[in-house]
Amino acid sequence: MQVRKNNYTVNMTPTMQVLTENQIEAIYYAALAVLSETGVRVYDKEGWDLAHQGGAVVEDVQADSALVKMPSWMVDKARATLPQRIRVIGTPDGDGKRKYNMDLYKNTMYFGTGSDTPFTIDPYTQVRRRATYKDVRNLAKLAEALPNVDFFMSLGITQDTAVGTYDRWQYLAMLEATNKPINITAVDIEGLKDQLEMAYIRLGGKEEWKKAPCFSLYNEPVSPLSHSEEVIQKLLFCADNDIPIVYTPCPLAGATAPATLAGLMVQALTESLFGIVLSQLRKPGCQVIIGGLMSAMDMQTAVYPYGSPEMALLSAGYTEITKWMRVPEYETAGCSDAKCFDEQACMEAAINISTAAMIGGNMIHDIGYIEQGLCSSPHMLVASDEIISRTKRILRGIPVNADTQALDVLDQVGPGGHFLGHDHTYNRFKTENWRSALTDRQVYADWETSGCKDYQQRVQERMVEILEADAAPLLEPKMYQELRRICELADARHKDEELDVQMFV
Amino acid sequence: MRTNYVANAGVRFNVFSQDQLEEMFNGVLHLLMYTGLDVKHEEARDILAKAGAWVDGERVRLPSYMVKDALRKAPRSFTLWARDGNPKHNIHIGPGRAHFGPGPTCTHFIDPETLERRPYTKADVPLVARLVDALPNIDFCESLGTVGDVHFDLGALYEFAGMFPNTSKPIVAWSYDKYDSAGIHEIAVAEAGGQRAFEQRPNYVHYCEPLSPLVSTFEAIDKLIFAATHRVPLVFTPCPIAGGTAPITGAGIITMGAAESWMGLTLAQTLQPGLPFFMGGVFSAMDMNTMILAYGAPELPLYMAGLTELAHYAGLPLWQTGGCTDSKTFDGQAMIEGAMSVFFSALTSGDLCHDVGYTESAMTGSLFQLCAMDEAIGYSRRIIRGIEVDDDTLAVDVINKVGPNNHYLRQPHTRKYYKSEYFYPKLLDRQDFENWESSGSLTMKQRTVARVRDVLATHKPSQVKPETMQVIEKVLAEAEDRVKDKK
Amino acid sequence: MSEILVQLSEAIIDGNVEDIVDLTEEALDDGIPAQEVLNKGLMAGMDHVGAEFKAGNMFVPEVLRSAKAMQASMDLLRPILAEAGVKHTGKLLLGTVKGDLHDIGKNLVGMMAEGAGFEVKDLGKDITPDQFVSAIKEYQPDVIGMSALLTTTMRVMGHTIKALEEAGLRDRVKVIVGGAPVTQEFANQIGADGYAPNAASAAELARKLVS
Amino acid sequence: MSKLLEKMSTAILEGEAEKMPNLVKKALAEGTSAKEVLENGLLVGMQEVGVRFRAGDMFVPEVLMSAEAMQAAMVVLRPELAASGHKQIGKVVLGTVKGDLHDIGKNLVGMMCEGAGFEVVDIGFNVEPENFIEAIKNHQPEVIGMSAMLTTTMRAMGHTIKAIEEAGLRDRVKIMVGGAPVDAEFAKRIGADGYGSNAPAGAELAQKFVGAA
Repeated sequence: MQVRKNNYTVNMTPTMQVLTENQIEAIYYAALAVLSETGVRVYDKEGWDLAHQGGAVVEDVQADSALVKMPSWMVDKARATLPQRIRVIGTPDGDGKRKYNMDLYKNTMYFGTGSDTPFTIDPYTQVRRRATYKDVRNLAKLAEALPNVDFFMSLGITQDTAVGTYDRWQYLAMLEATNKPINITAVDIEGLKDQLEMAYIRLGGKEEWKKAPCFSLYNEPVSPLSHSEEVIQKLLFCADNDIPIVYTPCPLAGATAPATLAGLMVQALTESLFGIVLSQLRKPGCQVIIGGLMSAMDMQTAVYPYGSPEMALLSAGYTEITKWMRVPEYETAGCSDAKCFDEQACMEAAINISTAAMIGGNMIHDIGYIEQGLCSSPHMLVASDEIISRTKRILRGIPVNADTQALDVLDQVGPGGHFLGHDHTYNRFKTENWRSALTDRQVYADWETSGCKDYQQRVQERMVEILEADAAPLLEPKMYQELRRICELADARHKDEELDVQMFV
Repeated sequence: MRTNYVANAGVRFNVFSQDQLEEMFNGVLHLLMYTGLDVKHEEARDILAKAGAWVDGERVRLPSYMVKDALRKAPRSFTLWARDGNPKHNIHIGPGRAHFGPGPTCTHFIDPETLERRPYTKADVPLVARLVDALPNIDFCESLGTVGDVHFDLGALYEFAGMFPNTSKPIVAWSYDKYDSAGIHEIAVAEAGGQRAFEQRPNYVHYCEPLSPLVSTFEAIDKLIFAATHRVPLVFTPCPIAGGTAPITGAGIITMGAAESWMGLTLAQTLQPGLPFFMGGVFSAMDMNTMILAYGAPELPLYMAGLTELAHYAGLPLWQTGGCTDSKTFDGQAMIEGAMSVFFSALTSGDLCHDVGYTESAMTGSLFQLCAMDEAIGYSRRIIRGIEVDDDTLAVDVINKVGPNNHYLRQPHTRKYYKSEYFYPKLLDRQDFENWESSGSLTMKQRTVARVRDVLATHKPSQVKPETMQVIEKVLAEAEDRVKDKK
Repeated sequence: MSEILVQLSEAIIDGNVEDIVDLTEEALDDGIPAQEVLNKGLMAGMDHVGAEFKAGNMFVPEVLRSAKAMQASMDLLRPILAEAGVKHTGKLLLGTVKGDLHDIGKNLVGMMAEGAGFEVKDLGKDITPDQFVSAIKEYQPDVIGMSALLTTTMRVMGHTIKALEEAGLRDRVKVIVGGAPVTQEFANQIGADGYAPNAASAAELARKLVS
Repeated sequence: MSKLLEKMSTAILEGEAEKMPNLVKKALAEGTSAKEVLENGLLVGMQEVGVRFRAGDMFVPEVLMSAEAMQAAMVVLRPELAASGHKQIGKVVLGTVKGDLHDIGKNLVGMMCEGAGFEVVDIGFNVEPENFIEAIKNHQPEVIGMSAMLTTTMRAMGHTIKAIEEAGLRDRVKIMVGGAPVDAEFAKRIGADGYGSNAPAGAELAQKFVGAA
């Protein structure tokens, strides 16, 4: 009796495909055409000089910018040195272990939050207001506790700190509450330097960073086809200092990108390819993650929708392109256009998390966003964690073998019997069947007895429970003081800038 | 000009590989041949025995050639027709097409006025049918409830009588027994213009449900025989519960449920070769604490997707499931569960996806859930249309024309595509915060309630022929007469 | 409390069917009265199981394991208890009504009730009103439990209660009903004594009705 | 109202820019005053556009086509209005502030303002405070609109207002601000005259400032 199958293919997970390889190639080569024939505008002289030295054509040089056209061979050359695998590992816990590992390459998948929303929903009053330091720390604490959140971004701008230096304070707030890998933002190059210094302190030195960085940097060129001075300077700094860069445009179909989804992907890819080439010119092997937030303008309200089906579809399609290129991908999901955490937020997140999980971007960000990315919601974060867990159950697929097909069990139980008492059930029910405390499955009478709580109320209770749970501080007082000092020094350097300090709260 | 080029028309999705499907298929044949089913209908056993089945008491085992023969006879593509000939309401069953509709037999209903949960009544049937008729992404009709305020034997008949004049979308008709079936058929045939006309353009589908594990009940088979002999397209849909009435594993429940369907298929094709036949139904897991069949579990979309692939591999259309929830109310859970199941259902192109609008694990029907799911279906349909890639959509020329740091709002290219490329929601709100606030800070629940009430107040479905109305009255009167002595 | 009784109740909680017979024998050999083995060992374990199940920490397959362990031990204890003249909590007669072939819920109620100390007689499924009537005459139960999973069959529970009345048996038994489409309201309507939304509360309800 | 004016407002609604110059010329030739053409023809159409857009019955590209039609009419009408001494609706200077390259929102406001009959001067993105001041001096606008998409750049709006004050120009213009992270409270804090939460709101605000709405 042969027990092992031969010449037999198994789907280990469900598979989803938006584009064929031919279609991916059509988009890729179109992007090469745009990069070499239309070019991109670069608002940084160091940037266009570097491109020029590397072989690019530089035209229409103005005081602040130049048009850069890159022949396709430059892309081929850059891709040869571009890392196909990037690791980001979180900060050490009490035992000095860095346990949250993101190993970004073709088929791995990690979920994380979005960043830098001006507003947040207060966890207790549930009213929308400007985000503060404490909010970021609270949201990081939630992320630390939620098992399906793998990395964190500052779900709010700390607007009770100085505007010119808030990035350091945000980073401090995050370090206070989570050891998970972080994708930081930086106000400017100075803010990036400060945060890198903080990371060195937190890790215990530059050598530890070299083993694996504990953060990546979010860096956003402006669509269509423009790369600002800040963005270029950050890119070059990251290349020099082994910081993984998320080089991610946010094109909007019909407004800042062609109206067609394929056209938008061509443009987005052109924008990212420029970043890839420039980074490899500066330092071969420089770690770049591409992707972005892509959606279509809502032509009725003129907003940038974060919960649209086009967003889900573009994210999925673009991920396939990056997988084909073997560049780590920065996808989008878990976000909504709803103005509060309501049924719409849940519906949009359910579908866009499903598509993201089925396609599998390496870093899937923007969990916890509502209101078109302008507001963060702790409820949305908690709910998304549960939705991710649901989709992971689906990702486990349906294994087919003698054991799972259970023909012998069926024969034993026979017509009219039941499987509840069978060993086959007893041994598997906890792994086969997904359950969650947030999802109610009581019969009506029991649900009534337990207070008729709806999902939003249960999410609220779970969120408060996590926030109020005792947790040992992640930072020793001395470490906290050291990190805080960098923030304060930054504030001191900026203290004369009017309107900058305490602008909002 | 491109050569040697393959494109996806829409998004592709697979749970099983071809090898796995072949193995699943053969597992079903094995089960039917060696374990078999109990068929609790003597006439059916005789028919099957004559056709080659091995009958041993109630147990019926089918040699594989019989099942394969039945599969070959059953059509993969056919049309379900709108009773009024409205081409927009016809359903073309075939590869790559997913259609959606409500489910039957909930005991309770969310009152559209008070929003309270209460028993389902006769007066609710036309409301469901009218909403179905109006919603753009709902394609067929079921009643979302069991009529509780008529004689207990006549619920199904009143359901059909209430739905038929209130929507011209094809109806999937549930019934208690073959007497109901006959009454329902008489109404449908009257509108079609005779049995022959009905056979050519069937305007409803008959629904039967065998019992898991592995039992073909008397009623299910009796109704199947009626449908087959009258050439009514048939849904034969078991409702196995993984870990309860089916093996706990996905491959096990699908194998068993398919065997239950194919017993019905074999009988139906023996009686009426070529009868349109949907295998089905609701495959999900038991919640091992509350013991409910979990209509919102992630196992449901997963198992249904696997089942769909098996059905299509075998060449049959599928009676899919989605848009349903275990939630007791219109909340985030209801949306997450409903949206995920319709999304996966759309991805797999399960041919008729039912139970849209179920809440409370199929105990309560909700127009609001139905209306919200209409939006989720539209949303999902946009995604599964995929991304078109050709020279015009790649837009290299347009990008070149616009160049860096400009915009596309005034481009003819934008004007050409902005309506067809994007989904425009009806319930999902995309205003900015200030506008949303000044328009009343409405949640999706409030907007959904408003939309349902608006549709119910304004939508007018096409009318049935006057003669049909007379037949409906006659059928109901005869039925009342039949049961008047039964308490 | 004796170590062995603790082990017995743990074996019940863990559903340890393999060891429970040995443990029961050991306890009896130690001279612990059968009544105490039942109450302080087995029932203590089942009480815990019931509570954990209700709290959502234990699951049906585990409860069934526990019930199976309980059964294995009871097979040993039952003759000794009968000899000692110890009375059961009560007798429970169960059946799924005519037309309905679903019986998982009912089976589970049976197992839970056994765990609660009832002697359970399960008539099976597709049971006519007449069959219920003659079974009551034969087994003299304290409680009868009826189950229906279909909206189409739940009305048969009403017919059965009517048949009990007509047979003059209604006062001799308490009637409880359950099943997915059944509600408290429906139970009142057909004149049942109680309704339970799930298996654990059905066993509890039965216990309440006989105490 | 004359048939011609009705045709004109319909043409605006339908976004038929190519028809507009002739329609306006014809109306003027028939003796309709420039003021009447503007108020009873063009603006009637644009008001309907606004109503339909807010109701979700018109889409951005359609609104922009209407705005283009309005512009095409204004090219012919503007000299006539000036000649008849009739006050034009007004002039708006728009810019995205220093450090910010995002200008799609600002562009939209511009197009909407043009649709409302304004003359729009767009001074682009990454605009220094000095350039705003220069634009006020050169173009003499009634309204200044500033946009910022980033939290880091929105403070530059405050700097710009300050610079305008210091240049002694603050009383000569109304200032409106907008952009994703901006809200009414912030607008008040930095001393702006108003805040528009989206492009149509921006255009409406500009109209309010000049007393045209």
